[in-house]
Amino acid sequence: MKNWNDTKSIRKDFPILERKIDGKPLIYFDNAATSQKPVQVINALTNYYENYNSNIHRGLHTMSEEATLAYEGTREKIARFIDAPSEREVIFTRNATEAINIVVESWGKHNIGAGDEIVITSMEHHSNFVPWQKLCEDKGARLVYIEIGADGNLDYAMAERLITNKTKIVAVTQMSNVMGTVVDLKILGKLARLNGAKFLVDGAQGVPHLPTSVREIDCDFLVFSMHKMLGPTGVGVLWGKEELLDLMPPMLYGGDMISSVTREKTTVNELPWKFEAGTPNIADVIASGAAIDYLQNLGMQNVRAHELELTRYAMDAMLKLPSMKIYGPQNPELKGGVISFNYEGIHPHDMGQILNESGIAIRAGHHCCQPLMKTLGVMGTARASFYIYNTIEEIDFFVDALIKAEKVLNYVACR
Amino acid sequence: MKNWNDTKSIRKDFPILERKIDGKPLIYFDNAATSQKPVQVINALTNYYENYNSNIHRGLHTMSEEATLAYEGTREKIARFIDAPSEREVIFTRNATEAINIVVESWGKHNIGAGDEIVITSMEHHSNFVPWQKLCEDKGARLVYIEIGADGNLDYAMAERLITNKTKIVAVTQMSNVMGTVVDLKILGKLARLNGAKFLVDGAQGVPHLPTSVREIDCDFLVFSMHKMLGPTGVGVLWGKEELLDLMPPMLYGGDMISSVTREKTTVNELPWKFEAGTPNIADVIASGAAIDYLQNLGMQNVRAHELELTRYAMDAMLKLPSMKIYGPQNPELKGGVISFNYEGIHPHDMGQILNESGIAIRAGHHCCQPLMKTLGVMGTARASFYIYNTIEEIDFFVDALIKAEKVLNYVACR
Amino acid sequence: MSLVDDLYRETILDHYHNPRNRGTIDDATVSTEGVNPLCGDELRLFLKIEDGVVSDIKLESRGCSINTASGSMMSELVLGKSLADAKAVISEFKNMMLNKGEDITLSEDLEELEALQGVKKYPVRIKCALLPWNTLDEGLKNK
Amino acid sequence: MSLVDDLYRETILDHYHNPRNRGTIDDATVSTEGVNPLCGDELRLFLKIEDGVVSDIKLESRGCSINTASGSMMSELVLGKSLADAKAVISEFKNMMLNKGEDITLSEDLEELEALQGVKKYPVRIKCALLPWNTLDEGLKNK
Ligand SMILES: Cc1ncc(COP(=O)(O)O)c(C=O)c1O
Ligand SMILES: Cc1ncc(COP(=O)(O)O)c(C=O)c1O
Repeated sequence: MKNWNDTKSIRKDFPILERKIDGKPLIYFDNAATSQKPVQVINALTNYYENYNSNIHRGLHTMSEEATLAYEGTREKIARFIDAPSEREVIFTRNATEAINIVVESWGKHNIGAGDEIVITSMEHHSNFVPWQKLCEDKGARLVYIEIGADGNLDYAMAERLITNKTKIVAVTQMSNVMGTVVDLKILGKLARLNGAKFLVDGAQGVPHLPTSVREIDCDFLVFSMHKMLGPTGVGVLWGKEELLDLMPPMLYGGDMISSVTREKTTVNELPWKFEAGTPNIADVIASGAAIDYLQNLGMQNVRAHELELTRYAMDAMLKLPSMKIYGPQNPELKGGVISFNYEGIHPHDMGQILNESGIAIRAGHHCCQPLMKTLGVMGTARASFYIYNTIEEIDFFVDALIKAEKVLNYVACR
Repeated sequence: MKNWNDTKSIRKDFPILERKIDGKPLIYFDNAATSQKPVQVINALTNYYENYNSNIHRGLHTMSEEATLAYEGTREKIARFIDAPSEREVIFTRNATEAINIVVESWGKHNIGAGDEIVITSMEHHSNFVPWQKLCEDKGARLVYIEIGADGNLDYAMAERLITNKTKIVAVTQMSNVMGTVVDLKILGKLARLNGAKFLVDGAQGVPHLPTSVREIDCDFLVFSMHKMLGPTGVGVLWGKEELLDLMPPMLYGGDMISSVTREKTTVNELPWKFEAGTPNIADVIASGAAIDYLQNLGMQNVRAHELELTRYAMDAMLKLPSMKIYGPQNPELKGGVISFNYEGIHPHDMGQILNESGIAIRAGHHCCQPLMKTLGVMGTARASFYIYNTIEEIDFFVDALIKAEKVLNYVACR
Repeated sequence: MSLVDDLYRETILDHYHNPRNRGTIDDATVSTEGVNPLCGDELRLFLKIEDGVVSDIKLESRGCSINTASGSMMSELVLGKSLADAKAVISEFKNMMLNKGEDITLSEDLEELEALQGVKKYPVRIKCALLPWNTLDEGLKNK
Repeated sequence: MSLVDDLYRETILDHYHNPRNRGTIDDATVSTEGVNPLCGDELRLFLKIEDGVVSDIKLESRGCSINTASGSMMSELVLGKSLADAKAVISEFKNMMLNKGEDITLSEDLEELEALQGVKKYPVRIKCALLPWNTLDEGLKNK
């Protein structure tokens, strides 16, 4: 049950929300860049380092066994969280970016050739764009873009035309990190399936904010980053279908990813460890388990509902301001809690800087989506993005600060 | 000034040393696998998450600037710690293993061809073995091994014969993680230089325990892992000479490693960021700075002196036991604080398990060095490894426990 | 429970100190090798299968107490058994070792194997106990 | 000090709202483009160099206040200067912005630029202030 009191008690779990910026209470609206962490996650880290820090997998001593159990325990939690058939399909990486690179390197290099096509959207994050662009360059393949329609939504009619039997993989974001646009993965997945293409979902923005089931989506790969969903920095996830991962060679070689090594021949370990070379980020993977527990407890439906409420309220209030432009779908139902905007005459840099004076943290710039900026015809945008601990009151304060921003820049003119 | 009181006060900084294993005080002798963390490092983590957690590099708000400064500050600390000419040469990875893979992928693939030779030693960790073995397989190059002599030391006369103008790179460990053997890097470096080969040093064991200067060693690449030197899990370092790194293409593509992206063309960022794709492990990099400070404060000469004292004492006591075999150099001056041993008739697994009953954590097995195990003619060894917080008393206790181990296994026979 | 009760019981130590059916078979009909990737322990297994019966079995290894004892017990239990019976023993044992819940009671003739049940408290050692059985399983594949 | 004192001083806002030398030069002898990789801001710079003198300069950009003001001030200061003098101005300005220590006093004719010194408190914005200057530097390379 989600209600106003919940948000208050949620806020108590996040020590950073006590922070003051130049004496003003922090309003953290930069959640699409990274989320804040609850005390449960921070405690999981300190508890690990204070009580059972140890290298894993081959240790016979008590702490090593405890650490191994906790590390592999997070894998099981994540498998359940995304509704994966098996935890053997869950691979820990540094971030979503590395996860995509593994697919490009270990699947793409062996399955994409000259003349093949890779379909993405025009709103991909650089992480789901540059690796594919590079692969296309190397292989003589073609990168094909599903564009955004006039309504700010993805153009699904165009998707239907572009996804053909030349398409080898469709790689799309679950939610735009710039405009919040939620992509209808079922449509794209079906088109991919119909044309014999693989289907990769960049869940860096989607998994933290929307209920996500790989079985429902029916995708082949899903990637995401724990730091955007209450977890620590340094942990990403690559989920892939077992039969695909089984055929893929490792990207990195070294300790832990082997099952036997001689001067003559090395045999690769089984899934998921064959993709985890060297000492993993043990502590942060374990703490990621606490992040998953936290979200699981709240319920992802409730997370979504809370963010929708905030987004609707914020868009209404913002659009009352003269010369306010909000990019992407104008209907909050079609987007996550990410609002990219420009205020006529105020460059996003200045907007970000001035809001910071009021303790409000937003992001300004290209948001690692330069191709999308070009499509939108802007240099950059200002972006406010919400999460479970944000409140309506914070949005009121934010909208007031927007109005004040104009005054600062027109300082001279106004005197 | 290093004295007995110092170790006592050092121990106070490590909360985990209060841990009891089955009611017995923990004796942590598994430091070659991973080290424990002082409260200063743990506090750096919680301080980050409680006060300024934020994504870095492009943020205009206060916390983003604070996080960026702290993250880049660790880079400068590390550059100073290994005496690197510039912090632009310090690249953050997940671990030492990934760092070696970057060299293999971004340098090796473009500089090693059929008939070329790569020289390593027979005591390399899988992480400095398997990637080169794979590269040789792919390129038709040859992996050449400097063997261990009868004295347990590296055979430098053999090195002189093996490093020739066919050699493209010499890649060796600074210190064996099995036997503690310290490698004379100056000799090997000179041989590499003389033959126009590059020189990579695997400092995963060396950097945490020995004073290390890349300028003195005169190497081209140095890799190490922060988790073995008081830092958190999830941070490795690749140091390389700027002129080499500048020529190397990135291994991973995505956000943060680019300077501009269009549909037509992507331009790669400058050093060091071109090798750091996606959101880095911000918190752990920042906490790694606290680990470096801690070691810097102690002084690496003092760290080495303390470990030498422990190692000498332990070897003397252990060798008094009948049927005790210690592998590698018998002179403690020639090795780090790592003692691999076998006790006649007791398999290392059983040894590790039985010592654990006394609260003693050692490691047993092949230590990710299967080729070396073959050379030594064993299935595995038991390994005790020391660090700054270990004491002579712990070693006394350990030696007593060794004697008791035999009794457990001969239980029936002894009745 | 102590380590001695869990892991180093009399039965296990007896088999460890006096492993049965150690050695090689020159005219083996099947020979397989097994490796424990975690520790590198290797095992060579020789079988003579005549008229669908395991008429001889020998093991060569330098493993730990658990590995050695487990292999020794196994060799006694499958020697002379039909292939079908041998496979049944394997699956009963594996089931016991991989079952995460309560202790399991084995059929009467396999009672001795229950001594290995204590190993389950030490997850890393489970692989030691399983190595001979997995190797045998491999050897009997397609038989 | 407040944001207004550091960043949005009168001089800066004046140049921001009324940027000097905005536009393009059709018969430019030099034209270069600059990008701020952190935010994507782009800048096009046109120069007419005659007899070793910057006889015309125009900028086209849609940058932030700092970027725009910095470019506008720069254009005024180098217009009519010899190449050598223009380069001296560039290096004096860059030196001021990249110096991490105390505030720096500029030569008298560059005094106005000191208004940008407050930007140094906002590391990310330094690149905004530098973009026009780096672009000019690029344009004058080998000249
Ligand atoms: C000599 C040596 N090299 C490389 C490594 C690999 O380090 P990591 O697992 O942190 O990548 C280790 C760690 O076990 C080591 O001891
Ligand atoms: C849609 C999208 N994809 C990928 C990424 C990359 O995530 P990371 O930087 O954690 O690798 C991000 C994060 O900014 C994102 O928003």
